[in-house]
Parts: sequence; C-alpha cells; structure tokens
Amino acid sequence: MMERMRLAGFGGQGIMFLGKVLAHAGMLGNKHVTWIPSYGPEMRGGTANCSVIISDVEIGEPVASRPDILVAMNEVSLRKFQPVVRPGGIIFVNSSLISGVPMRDDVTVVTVPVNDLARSAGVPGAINMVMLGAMLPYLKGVDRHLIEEAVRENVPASRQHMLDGNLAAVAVGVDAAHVPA
Amino acid sequence: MMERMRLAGFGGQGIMFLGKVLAHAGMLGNKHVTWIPSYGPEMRGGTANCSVIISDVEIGEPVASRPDILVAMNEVSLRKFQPVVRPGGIIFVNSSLISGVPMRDDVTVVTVPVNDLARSAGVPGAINMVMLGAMLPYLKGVDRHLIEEAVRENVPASRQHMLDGNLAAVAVGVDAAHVPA
Amino acid sequence: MQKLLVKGNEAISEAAIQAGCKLFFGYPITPSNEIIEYMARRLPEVGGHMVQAESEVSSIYMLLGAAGAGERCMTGTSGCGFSLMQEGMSFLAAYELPVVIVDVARLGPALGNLDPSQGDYFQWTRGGGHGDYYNFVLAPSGVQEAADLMGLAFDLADQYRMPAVVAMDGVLGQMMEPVTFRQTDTAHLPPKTWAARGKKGGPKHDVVGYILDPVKAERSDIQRAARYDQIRATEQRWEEIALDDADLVVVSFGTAGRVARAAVREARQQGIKVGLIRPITLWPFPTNPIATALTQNAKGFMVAEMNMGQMVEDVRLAVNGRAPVYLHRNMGGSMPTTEELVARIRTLAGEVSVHA
Amino acid sequence: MQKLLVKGNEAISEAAIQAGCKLFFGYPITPSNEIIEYMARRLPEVGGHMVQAESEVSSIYMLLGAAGAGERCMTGTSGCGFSLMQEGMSFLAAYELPVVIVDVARLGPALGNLDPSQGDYFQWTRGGGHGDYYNFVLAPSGVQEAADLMGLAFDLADQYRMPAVVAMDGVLGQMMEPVTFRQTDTAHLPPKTWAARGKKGGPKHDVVGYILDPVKAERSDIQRAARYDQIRATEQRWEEIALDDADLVVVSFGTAGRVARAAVREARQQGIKVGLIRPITLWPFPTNPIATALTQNAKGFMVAEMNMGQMVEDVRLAVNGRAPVYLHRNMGGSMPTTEELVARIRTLAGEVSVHA
Amino acid sequence: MPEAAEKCVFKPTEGLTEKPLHYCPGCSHGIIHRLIAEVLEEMGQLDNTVGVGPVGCAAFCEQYFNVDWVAAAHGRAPAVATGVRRAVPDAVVFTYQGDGDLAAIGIAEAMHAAIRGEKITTIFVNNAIYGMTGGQMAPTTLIGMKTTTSPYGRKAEETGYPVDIPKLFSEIPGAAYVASGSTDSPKAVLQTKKYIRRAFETQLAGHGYSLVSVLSNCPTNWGLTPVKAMEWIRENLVPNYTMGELKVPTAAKGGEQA
Amino acid sequence: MPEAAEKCVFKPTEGLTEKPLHYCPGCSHGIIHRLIAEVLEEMGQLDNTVGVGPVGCAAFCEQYFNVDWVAAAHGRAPAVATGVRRAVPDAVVFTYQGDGDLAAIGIAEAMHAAIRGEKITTIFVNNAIYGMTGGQMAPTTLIGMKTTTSPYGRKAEETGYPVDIPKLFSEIPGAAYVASGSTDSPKAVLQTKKYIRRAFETQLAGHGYSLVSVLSNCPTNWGLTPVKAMEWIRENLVPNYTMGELKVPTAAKGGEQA
Amino acid sequence: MGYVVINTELCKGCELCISACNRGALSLSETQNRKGYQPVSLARPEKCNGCSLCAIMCPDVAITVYR
Amino acid sequence: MGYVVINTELCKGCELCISACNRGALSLSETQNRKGYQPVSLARPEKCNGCSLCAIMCPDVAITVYR
Ligand SMILES: Cc1ncc(C[n+]2csc(CCOP(=O)(O)OP(=O)(O)O)c2C)c(N)n1
Ligand SMILES: Cc1ncc(C[n+]2csc(CCOP(=O)(O)OP(=O)(O)O)c2C)c(N)n1
Ligand code: SF4
Ligand code: SF4
Ligand code: SF4
Ligand code: SF4
Ligand code: SF4
Ligand code: SF4
Ligand SMILES: [Mg+2]
Ligand SMILES: [Mg+2]
Repeated sequence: MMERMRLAGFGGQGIMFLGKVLAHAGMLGNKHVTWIPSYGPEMRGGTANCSVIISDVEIGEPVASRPDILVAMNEVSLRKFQPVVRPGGIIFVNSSLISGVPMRDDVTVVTVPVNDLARSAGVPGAINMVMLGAMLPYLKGVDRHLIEEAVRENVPASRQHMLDGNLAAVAVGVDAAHVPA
Repeated sequence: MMERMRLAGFGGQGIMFLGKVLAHAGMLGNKHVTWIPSYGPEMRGGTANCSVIISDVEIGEPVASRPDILVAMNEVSLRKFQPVVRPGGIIFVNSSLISGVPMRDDVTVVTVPVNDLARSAGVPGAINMVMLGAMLPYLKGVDRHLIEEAVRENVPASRQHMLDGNLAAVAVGVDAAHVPA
Repeated sequence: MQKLLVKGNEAISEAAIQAGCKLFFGYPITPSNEIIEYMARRLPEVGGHMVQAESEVSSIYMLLGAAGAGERCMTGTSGCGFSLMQEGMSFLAAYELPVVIVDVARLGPALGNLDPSQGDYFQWTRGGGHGDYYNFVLAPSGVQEAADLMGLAFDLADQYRMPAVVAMDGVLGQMMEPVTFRQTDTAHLPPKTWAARGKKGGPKHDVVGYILDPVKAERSDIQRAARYDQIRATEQRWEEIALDDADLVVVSFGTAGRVARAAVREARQQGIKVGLIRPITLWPFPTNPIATALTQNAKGFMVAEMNMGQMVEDVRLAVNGRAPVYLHRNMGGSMPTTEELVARIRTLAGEVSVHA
Repeated sequence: MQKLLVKGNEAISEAAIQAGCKLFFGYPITPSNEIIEYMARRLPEVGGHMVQAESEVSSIYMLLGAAGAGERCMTGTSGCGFSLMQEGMSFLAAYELPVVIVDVARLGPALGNLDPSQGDYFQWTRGGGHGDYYNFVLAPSGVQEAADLMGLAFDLADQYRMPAVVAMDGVLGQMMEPVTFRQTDTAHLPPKTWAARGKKGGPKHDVVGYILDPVKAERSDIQRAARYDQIRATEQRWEEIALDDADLVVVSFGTAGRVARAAVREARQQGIKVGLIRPITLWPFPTNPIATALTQNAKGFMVAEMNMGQMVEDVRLAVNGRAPVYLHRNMGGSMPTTEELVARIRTLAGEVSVHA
Repeated sequence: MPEAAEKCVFKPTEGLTEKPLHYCPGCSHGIIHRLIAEVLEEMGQLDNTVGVGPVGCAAFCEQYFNVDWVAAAHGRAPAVATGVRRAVPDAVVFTYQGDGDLAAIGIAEAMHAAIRGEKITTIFVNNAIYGMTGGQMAPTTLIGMKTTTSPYGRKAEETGYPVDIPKLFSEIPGAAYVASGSTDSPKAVLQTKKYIRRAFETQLAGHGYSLVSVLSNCPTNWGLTPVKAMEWIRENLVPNYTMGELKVPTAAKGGEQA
Repeated sequence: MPEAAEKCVFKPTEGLTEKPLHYCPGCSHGIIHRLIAEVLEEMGQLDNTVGVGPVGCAAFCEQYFNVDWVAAAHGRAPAVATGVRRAVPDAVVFTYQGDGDLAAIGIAEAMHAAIRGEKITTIFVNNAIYGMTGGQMAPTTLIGMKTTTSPYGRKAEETGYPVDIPKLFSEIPGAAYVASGSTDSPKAVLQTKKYIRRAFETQLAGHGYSLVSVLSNCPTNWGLTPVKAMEWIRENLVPNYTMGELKVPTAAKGGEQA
Repeated sequence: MGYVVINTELCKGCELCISACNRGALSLSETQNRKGYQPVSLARPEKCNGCSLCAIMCPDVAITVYR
Repeated sequence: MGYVVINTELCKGCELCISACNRGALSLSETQNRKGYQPVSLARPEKCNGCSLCAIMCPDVAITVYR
C-alpha cells in the first residue's frame, strides 16, 4: 500500500493542516509517511500545496510528484495538478469554487462542495476538515479513528475550542462522501 | 651562465634597490632575469632581502633559494643565509657591521667595509652602491657599463640629484673589490 | 522512545540540542529557516542561546569564537549563505575547531531557486574556501537519519578537531517524517584543554591560524595531510544493498540516494543484478565499498545525483578506469523518479553485462 | 616593443588596461597589492577608475554591477579575499557576466602565510561558491605569460559570457621579469546588447540570477552544461615538451610548472625519456594532451604541484587508470627545486619503464 | 459610466510594467514601487535609469519596474549600484532594499556607499521584519515584538535596540540627502513621494548619496489585516524612528526639516 | 646606579609577555598594547580575559598579550568576540582592531556588535591607513592624504569623507561607552588609558558594548619619523575626529564629556 | 463628481482603499476573482468625488480615477 | 632624583622618549644593537626626575623608571 497525495488550494484554506493530519494519522497507524510543503516565494501570491505519502514500505521518492490522489480546493490548483495524477487515481474537487473545468476520464472524480457544506454545518472555517472527511472512505492508509486522534493532536492547545468544530466538520465530510459524485 | 644571488640586510640599507639594478642590468644585457623581494610581515621588524637571478637560459626556479652569491649587509642576514650558499659560491660581507662570525670554508668570502667606504667617500647613504661596485669584478652576467646604465634608469626623476653620488659609490666599491679579501 | 512527526530541519535542531549543543549562530535563509527558529524557541529552555547574526559572514565567525572557547555550537544555512561562510570555513579548518555546519542546499548558482539540489557537492567536499583542507561531510537521506547523524557530526568534529558539514537539501529540510531521538554518549571524547576561556591560573591558550615560519608551516601541512589520510582510512560510512553479485552498482546519496534505494529494490524484483552504495560520509568518500564491489562482480557504476555531475568525479577516482562509470543527472532542481532510475538501471545493466 | 622590468602584478595590470579594462574594484591584500596600487595610478590616466571597496564581498559585487552594465572590468585579490568572493562568483556565473578575477594565491587555509601556494586549485576549478558552475582558469608561469594571458582572459570572458580567473601565486605576483606588452584585437567579439545601461529607447534589460520556474531552471542548467562541454572541447590550452617518446609525463602548472620545465630539460639531457604538460587553462583542464600522450608512449604521469594534491585529481580523471599517476607535492608554501624534481623524475622514469 | 467631460486624474504609471505584483494583499511594497515609478516617469528618466534590486520580498521586482535592472545578492545592492554608477556615469541609479537587506547583511555596503558619497539613491523599505523568509527578527524589529526568531519578544539585553537607519546615515558626510517617510496614510504616501523625488534630484545634481527610508507593513508576518497593519505603523513604528527630512544638500537647503 | 631607597615607578606590565614587539620603530601599536595590558593587570583580570585579534599590523599580537586569545579573520573580531562572550559569560572579552579592520571590511560586524549591545570592549586603532599591507587608503584617511591607493591624494568627490567611528557608534543605543583618545603625547596616552579602563568597567558592569578609539601613527607608511608622526596626529588627525568621552553609561554618568 | 474603475483581477481585496476613502464610496464585492480574492467595487458611486485617496493607497495599482 | 634603565635590545631608537622628556635627559647612543637600531641612553642622568613621561611614550616597553 502506498498512497501518494497532492493537496492544493488558496493560502488560508487549511491545506497544510489537512496534509499534516493525514500524515500524522498514517504515523499513528505505524505507516511510513512523508509530508512536504511547498515553500519559498510560491507562498506569496495566494496559492499553497503540500505532498503527503502514506505507505507500508519505506518511501523512496519523498514528494508525490505523480500523485494517486489530488485534492483541488480551487481552480488554479485543479488545472495545475490534474495532468500529473496517475491513471486510476482520485481527484477530490471543491465544487463550491470549481465548475466547468474539463476532467480527465481515466481517474475517479469526487466533487465535494466543501464551502457550502462547512457553512451549512456552522463551521465555515473548517472546509479542510470537511474535505478530509470526504476523503476518508477512499483512503487505504488511514482510518477514521486515527484521523480523529491526529486532529486532536494537531490542534494546538491555544485553539482547543476549535477541536469540536473540526471533528464535526470531518463528520460532515464523511457523510457527504457517500453521496455518489 | 646562471648567477643566483641573495641580497640581505636591514631595511634602509638599500638592498631592494641593489637587486633591481642588478636585474635591470641583466635585462639590458639581454639575459633572462628574475628579481623577487621578500614581502609581507617579514618587512616589519627591520630586515629585508631579495633574490636576483641572471641567466643565459630560461629561468626555472625563480627564487635563489640556494644562491651562488650572497650579499650580507648585517650579521642576522649572514647567519641566516650563509648555510644555503652553494659550495664554490661567493659571500660578500659588509665588514663595517659584521665581524667575528665563523665563515664556511667552501666558499669565497669577500669582505667590504661598505659603511666606512661610503662615509669616507662622502656618500654615507649609498652603501648599497658601494657593495654593487665591489661585486662587479666577480659577476659574469653583467658588466660595469650596463650596471651604470641600470643605475641611471632606476634613480627616479625626483632623485636625479643623487645619481652622481650613486655612481661615485659604485666606483668606490669597484676599487675596494680589487683589494684582496 | 516516542515517535514524533517533525520536519528535517527541526529534527536536526533537536538532535543537536540532545547532543549538547548550547549555542547556535545563524542568519535566516530558506529552506533552512526552521533550524534557526527552532533554536530560538528551544535553546533558552536548555540554558543556551540563539544569536541571530547580521549575516552569514558574521555567523561563521561567531561560531569560530564560541568553538575557540570550547563550546559545542552550530550554524545552519543554505546556498548563498554557505558561500559567504567559505572564508570562515577555511579559518575553522586551520584553527582545527570542532563545529557543525548544516547546509540545506537549494538550486544554484546565485539565487537559483528553492528546489532541492546537490549542486554544493564540490563546495562541501573540496573546501570552497582557500587553501588545502577538508571537512567531514555527512549526508542523510531522511529525517530519522538526519537526526541520527547530528550526534555523530558533533562527535567526529570533537574527536578530530575538524568542522563537520551536514549536507541536506530543501526537501530533506522541509519534509516531515516520523523520528525517534536517540541518546548519545560523549564520555570517550578528549577534553578541550586548548580552549580559550581565560587562563584561570593555567597556561595561555592561543587559538590562531597563521604560521609564518616556513618549516613549521610545512610540518603543519604534513600533519594535516596525515590526519586526512587516517580519516579516509577509518571513517568512511555508507549504506549498501546487494553488492555481492551486482553487475551494476548505483552510487547515490541524500534525496537522490533514497530514490535510488527504492529503484534498486524495484529493479532487483525485476531480476536485474544491481546493487547500491549510498555514501553517508561524502568526505571521507566511501572508496572501500567501491573497491570491494570491483573485486566481486561489479562491471559498471551508475552515479545518480541532483546536479551537473560532481560526485561522479569521486566515483571515477575510486574506480580508476576499472569499470565504466555512468552519470544519471537531474538538473534544475528536479529529483529523479523511481521509474526513471529503474529504466536507466535496466539499460545500463544490459550494457555492462554485454561489454563485460 | 620595449622590454620592461616589471612585477607580475604590475604586468597583469598594465596588460588589462591595454585590453580595454577601464574599471577596477578591489580591496588591498598581500601579495596582490601592486595590482590595486597600479590601477589607482594608471586608470585615471586612461579615463578609468579604481574604486577601493570596503571589502572583497563588496568588490565582487561592484564588479558584477559594472559588468552588468557592459564594461570590461576586473578585480584582484588573494586567499581570504577570494574566499569572501565565492558568493559573488556564483552570482557572476549564473548572470553569465564577463569579468576577470586575479587570485594571487598565498598559503592557506586561514591567514596561512604569504608564501606561494597552489592550494586554491579546487576553489578556482570547481567553483568555490554554491551550485553548478565553472570559471575559465588561466595559469601563467612567468611575468610575460601573465601579461599575455590577461587579454585572453578578457576575450574568453566576453566570448562565452563567463568569469575568467587568472590563477597566480605570490612569487609570480611579486617577481620582476622582462616583459613586452602585446596589442590585442577585440573586433570579433559579440556586442553586449544585454547590458543594463538604461533602456535608451530600446527594450528593457534585466540582469538577474534566479529562475523560479522549474522547467526553465532545468533548461538553463542543460544549456550551461552544454556550453561547458563545448568549452572543454575547444578551449584547452597547454605547453608541452617532448611528449612523442616520453615514458614519463610530468604535469605541472604555474610556478611549479616553470621549475618542472627546467627539470624536464635537465632530465632529458641526462637521457631520461620524460615529457611535460604544463596546463595553461586549469579549467577547461587539458585532457587532450594527456590522451595523446597515452596513445603515444606514456607509461606514467608525475604531477608536481604546490599543495596537498589537487590537480592530481584532474590528471587521474583524465588518465582514468590507463597508467599510474604519481604525486610530487610541495606543502607549507615551499616550491620544488629543479634538483628535487629531476631526482624524482629519475626514480619514477625507472619505475614506469620497469612496470610497463 | 464615464462622461465625456471627465478626465482621468489617476492612472497606472508607465514606470511599471503590466505584470501583476506578487506581494501579499495590502503590502506596502506595491505602494513604494508605484511611487518610484511615478517619480522616474515624471522626471523623464525611465529610459535613463538602472535599478538594483534586493533579496527580500522584492527580489523579483525587476519584473515590475519598467527600467533596466541588475539584481543584487542579499544586501549587496549598493555595491552593485556602485559598479553600475561607475560604468554609466550619466544614468540614474537606485537601489531598492528591505530592512534585512540593508540594515543587517548589507549594512557595510550601504554605509560605505554613503561614506564614499556614491551618487546613487537608496529606497529603504523598513517593515521591521524579514518578510520573504517568513517573519524573522530584523535589526529594526521593535523591543518586545514577537517574531519567529524572537519568539519570546525582542529583548534589549540580548539583541540591543532597533537601529534607526536614517538617523545613522544622516551622520555620514557623504550622504547628501536623507529622509524618512511612511506608507500608513495617503498623506504619508504623498509626502514619501516628495522625498523620493528630492532624493533623485540630489543624485542628478551630483551632490552625493541619497537615502529615503519608508516605514512599511508586512500584514502577513505581523499577523494583522492590511488596514490594522497601517495603524500599527502609525502607532508603533513612527514613534520609534526619526521622521521627515533629516538632511538636505547644502546647496539645496530650504527643504522642510522634520 | 640604583640607590637602595629608590623604588621602581614604571616597569613592564605582567599583562605583556616577554616577546619583543615586531612593530616598526615608534609605532603607536606598542603603546596601546601596553595600556590595555596595564589596565587588565590593574583590574586583576589577566586570568579571566579572552582577547580577539585583528588582521593588520597587530595580527600576531596574541604573542604579546598575556591573556587567552582567539585570532579573527580581517574585520571579524567583533563576531568572534560575540561567540566567545556567549560561550564564556563571565570573562572579559575585548577586540583589538585597526581602522581598515574595523571601519572598512569589518564595519558590519562592529556596528552590529554595538547594535546588539554585545558586552565586549573594542579598542580601535586609527592610524588613517592600512599599515600591514603597505600604506593603502583607509576609510579614515584624510582628504588630500596621499597613500598607495590614493596616489593623487584622497578626493572627496571620488571616495567621500573620512568616517568618524566614535561619533557614529555613539549614535547606537547598544553602545554604552564610547571614547576617543590619542597617543600623540604622554598626556594623551594617560587619558587614553583612563578611557580603556572605563570601557572595561562598562563591560564588567554589564552596561553593553564599549569602544575606545585611539588615534595612532604609522611612521613607516606616512613617511615620517616617529616624532614627526606624533605631531602629525596632533595637527591633522585630532582636529578631524571627535575626541573625548562621547558616551558614558547612563548609570555611570558623570564622566567627563568632550 | 468623480468615479473610479477597479481592475478586479489585480485587486486583492486588502481594503486599504476602503479605509482611505473618507467618503465611504467603496466596499468589497461578494464575488471572488480568479486568484481567490474578493475585489473592491464602487458600491456608492454617488459619494465619489474623484479625490484619488483610494488610488494613492492601492498597492496593486488596481484603481484608475476620473473626475 | 630619578633614573631610567633602558633595555637596549628592545629599544628601536624611535626617539619618542627623547621628545617626551622635557628635561632633556635622554639621547640616542652611538652604538647599534643586534637589530641594527641605535638605542637610547640616559645621557644626562642628573636631569632625570623619574617622571616616567619617557616610559609612557615608549612603544617597546624598553624603559623602566626608578625614583
Ligand atoms: C546570503 C543570503 N542570506 C540569506 C538569504 C535569505 N533571505 C532572503 S530575503 C531575506 C530577508 C528579507 O528581509 P527584508 O530585507 O527586510 O525584506 P522584506 O522581505 O521584509 O521586504 C533573507 C534573510 C539570502 N537570500 N541570501
Ligand atoms: C579578507 C582579507 N582582506 C584583506 C586582507 C589584507 N589585509 C591585511 S591587514 C589589512 C589592513 C590593515 O589595516 P588596519 O586594519 O588599519 O591595520 P594597521 O595595519 O593599520 O594596524 C588588509 C587589507 C586580509 N588579510 N584579509
Ligand atoms: S511577506 Fe510581508 S513584506 Fe512580503 S509581500 Fe507579504 S506582506 Fe509584503
Ligand atoms: S607599518 Fe605602520 S602601523 Fe604597521 S607596525 Fe609599522 S608603523 Fe606600525
Ligand atoms: S476617489 Fe476618493 S472618493 Fe472616490 S472612491 Fe477613491 S477615495 Fe473615495
Ligand atoms: S487597495 Fe487596491 S488591492 Fe486593495 S482592495 Fe483596494 S483596489 Fe483592491
Ligand atoms: S623619567 Fe622623566 S626625566 Fe627621567 S628620562 Fe624619563 S622623561 Fe626624562
Ligand atoms: S621610546 Fe623606547 S624604543 Fe623609542 S627610543 Fe625611547 S626607549 Fe627606545
Ligand atoms: Mg523587511
Ligand atoms: Mg590602520
């Protein structure tokens, strides 16, 4: 089992945190994991992405340059990373912000209106956690239990009040994912 | 013909100039020549030396580390460089300042009381030129004519008034050299 | 010991602190910033100091001062910053001071970009400063190894009184992987009786780097050369895979080395007789496994590195014409993929067995 | 043309001016001081400027600015100073700017001393700064040759848009020898349409050194690598003596090279079949005569250099195991004597003909 | 909407290219870029100018300025500009530098350009932090300010006090014009523009080195909205730095003094 | 000659080793060495001091000072001293630096040591020239002065004006004590000794950075006899540099002001 | 009296113009531009007098002013 | 009243002491020391009052003063 993921969106959409929770959950499950942020001047100008790999075997290539899974939180990210997803992979699309982008037909596309879902659920800031929930049923390397533990460990002490909201958002995502894409 | 010379003494005894005149004369005679000063912090603390090579053939080793000829203007210099003179070489000793130093017996020693000679001749500052004169009869690579031309070319315009004194001092040295050592 | 998910930069910082490093001097530069930031937070907790210098030139000389006074200390930088330290590196070598310098390399020359690169290899291994000298160079290929090598870097530096460079790249520095910190033991190391901390009733200590007397200068060079030879003989470190029957030996370090490891395993599964030498010390360069491989089955070497071809010279020097040495290079800040290495391995394995 | 008796440092300065150099930026350091002093006196006479920088870090960036604006310009330094320039050297390489840098090397590392040394060889030829790059490196062995190589250094720099390093040592810089200055012709060189001097109604010129886009970064590296390969193929320069029937080939440059020349002549007179390759370009390294010698009679190579053994790696890489390569090294600022080289030549010539 | 009689009273300057700026929303860099470009356009010098860039958030700013450009390494812009200046004696030459660039790693180059009286103009962007590298302490960071390398707040006992660059440079005889402005309000921006113009005029008149310090924000690393960041400049940076024209060329005296 | 009743009123200090100094006849370096050594001896700090040397004529001065020593590269003494200071918090740490060393190549390190308020003392030996390398122009060289790199005399239009280090440093808040003395007469020498003592006292009291500038000669490169060189200091250097105590620690105010 | 044209693709929604406009003519719009920012719009054109204070503060040169 | 002892091997004959001694007690001697310098001597001991001005100026720490 090796899941190579690329998560991308605007700065402020919580992409980095989403990646860290995934990697952390992988580690809790005794998998090999890597998490790598995009860094440097790319960080100015509003977009961000990170790479996460969760694997049963030692990880060679550390960056998911050809991911099995892409999370695209905005249109730029979808256009940029869609071409490198491996055939048979999965693309999670934030359909609240993305529409009308032609999609590859050799991958599974899961559309999740994360902004709308998060707003309805009363946690408008937790769109990343909604997406995380939506990914869960598709992931092989982590389960919900570990994800929730990872969320708990990654919310800093100073923000413990946000923990419940985050977990609720994950739940919203899990439910949404069962709606066929 | 290759004459490798080391000239050494106190700063202020005109050792560098002496060397330049020798090298220049060599060049005027279409020889290969090198002149190399000691440089750097050795220059502080009062001693100075330079190396001059005059040769019919291209010069390989540029520095006279094992000279055929040594000019020792003071005792420190004699003690320092005497051991490296090649057997059969010549050591010119400023006997105005040096006495009681044991000398090697496989070299020719020419003692010249340059300070005394220069003072008597009324050119007390030109001890280097007296020494130059004293060396002349022993040198193969340059003759008196070229030496005098070299002296002329090396006295800077601003010091032309010293030219005659310099040439006179050379003459004093030439005469002194004929006195057997 | 607890497993933590931390960035490479943070792992080396914590490992340095565990190894007794009390002082850090540095100047921010991406992709090494987490080091100085971690040190700023953590060192005061252990009674140490992070001093932010006004430049890398200044950092390296602060390091020299603190090391001259006998403290375990380090700096971290990248690219341009490491270049600015080259005069200081030359001084540290001549002064024989134990220090650790982490270079989280980025693409050069000039500003280049922040993508990972191994383009500083010559600078690491040939002394980018003036004069004859070498540094220990340790090259981890993952976060756990980076943490482990920090203690070793300090120990080697102390034991041989030489600077140790930890050679990273942006990916290794920025990447999070699980890590467990291990205890190190420094009891066997010589006391720093030479350090300048005030005479305290004893003899005077001079930590200097010039030798005016030519005879002493020559003697000193000869001694340093002998020390380097001794280190070359005893301190080579590497990881190897399946060398005994390998026709083709891949030589690759750091980030490229971990990809090469995966590629070699993959190629083996496909039945190709390939082995791996992953240098952990880039200086002293692991010539021993290359010699061994040559006495076994090796018919060719494939160097995979993320630059124009620098380590390949060390491999060629070690192989010395006894087998062909091929270069697989990734330039412009790109990393090799497993697929591309496997493909190249397959081609070259074919070639060397045909020619053999 | 008149023969003048001048110091090496003065000869290269005058030759640079004759080659059209109008700007000099530098910081004093022994044994290179005569360069900056000569420039201070002479440049105003030809409408140029000597700007004394506050440091070598500053000098090299002043040079970058003037070269970016399209002027022929140079700096001169030694040891520590050259180390401080390494970040700038990396920038000059990436910016592809034609400049000339003279390093009148002294013994290192650190302050070392002022005696001549070839210990900066790696720094000259491997790029002491970060990232993949090379400089032209020209190594004269006497004052006349130093003067002659200056014009060439400026021309090569302009033609390939690369920095050219003139590699000297203290003896070459301080020594007076007779010299005749020769006229150079620059008509064939490309105009500097890329220079930033103000748009003057034309398009904008940007002289920069970063490439954020990975695809472009890779392309740029590939192009630079190709340019380096082309230069390696076409711009090697060396002096050779009696290679056709030489059993033993001495390889030696600069000050050591001139002693080696005398030693080879002497040994030949003694009937020993020895030849000489004296590299004039240290980069690109003259691999061609080594290859030729190997196809002729060469059974062994003797490298004579004034350091711990640096150029010997380039010779070993070129020879690639086809013959033994021996190192005769002079350390601590000492120079080889003719006698010592002749003696070593005799021993080695015996050895290689026995083994052959 | 536009009615025929109306005329354009504010439009993008020719001194900037079309390239959208990469800076974070509300960052002062954009304002300062515009001011320089406007001044050069107004002075008719766009074709006769060579800019020299920093390393910092403005490292790629040659893409925005519609003039010739030579990029410098971190801190070395004044040295690069000196080289350009000596090579092209009649051009307008300026450096654009952040506080890390000028006041930390590049203080030697900057001070010596001033000491030499180098005829260049320096625009000094002081946002009291290292923007590009993610918010580390700068020499201009205020006491008590938390940054990623002063996580417990900058302490005077450990790191000393913020350095007042315009004040220091005004003590150097070779610096002919030194002024200190801000970007926190339209009024401050307009005032800063005047300073920039006078600095370039000083250069063209051959009086010597000129420096304009501009207090700037970094909403991203300060963790404030752009509007709050401008207030923070006003309330915290302005009181800690000497403001106004600190030095005008002797020949040109009469300019307002702070 | 000595009579039994007579006592020794001036003898070589324990603070110096027996090694004869290598400086040129009449060079101020020797005087300044002695003053520092005497002060450290008088303060009982010889066993608790680490000196940091320059590159310049004093590059080998660890041979003379009877204290622990770390030599720095040219200009980097304040950085090295910072490293020593942070490693040995209770030692006396000082740098000894020439004008090329401190005011040219090392100005960044020196200014930032002052900016950080680093608890070290700097003795700044200003002889308006590069002594060791054979008489090149320094940033402190006077206008009109001929040196090997200003063969036509230093020109303000090309190289600016001499930099007044004590004046500049006194503007830096982290610099707690700044004084400017000379070596041109016994009175000046004794005055300078007092400054050096106060500088070390400032350090021991933990007030911050301290700097004593000492106007010095270089008979060799000035081409003057030592006696004439001392006159030259008095007539030319003294009028061009701020003299006296420019700054004393707030706590210790009351020291004389120039 | 005056009006402004906002280049909505350049605008980053920093609100510096809004705070500079002491006549309250500007507001953030509800839309998002291609970079994910909410650009400003001249929500109350009648209040605009073309004073240019907004443009003077705009870091992205996104405002053109007419009077 | 006082007298000075000169270490003639350390003395470099710079004459700073001579010029500092406002009682004219010192002169250069005629001899040369091993380094080639003409050392100073207390030529007029009767004039010396042990004021130490000479020693204060001596760069080579060659003077010891008694009173
Ligand atoms: C030699 C070197 N050291 C460090 C860096 C990393 N670096 C890039 S920008 C920067 C500081 C930027 O701060 P500032 O000059 O204040 O500009 P800002 O980003 O705040 O506008 C640093 C430390 C570098 N590029 N080169
Ligand atoms: C990096 C570097 N650049 C240049 C030099 C050469 N150098 C040695 S001392 C010196 C200047 C000395 O002048 P100063 O500091 O005034 O000391 P002084 O000799 O006058 O006492 C220079 C330029 C060096 N050693 N290192
Ligand atoms: S990081 Fe700060 S200085 Fe840099 S662009 Fe963003 S707001 Fe501006
Ligand atoms: S050169 Fe000048 S500073 Fe150096 S020792 Fe001689 S007199 Fe003193
Ligand atoms: S021009 Fe003036 S009134 Fe109109 S929107 Fe801008 S600031 Fe407001
Ligand atoms: S100031 Fe400019 S970028 Fe900011 S909100 Fe207004 S128009 Fe948009
Ligand atoms: S002690 Fe005073 S009187 Fe005696 S020699 Fe010295 S200066 Fe003259
Ligand atoms: S001052 Fe000292 S060195 Fe100079 S002449 Fe007098 S005793 Fe001799
Ligand atoms: Mg900043
Ligand atoms: Mg000086």
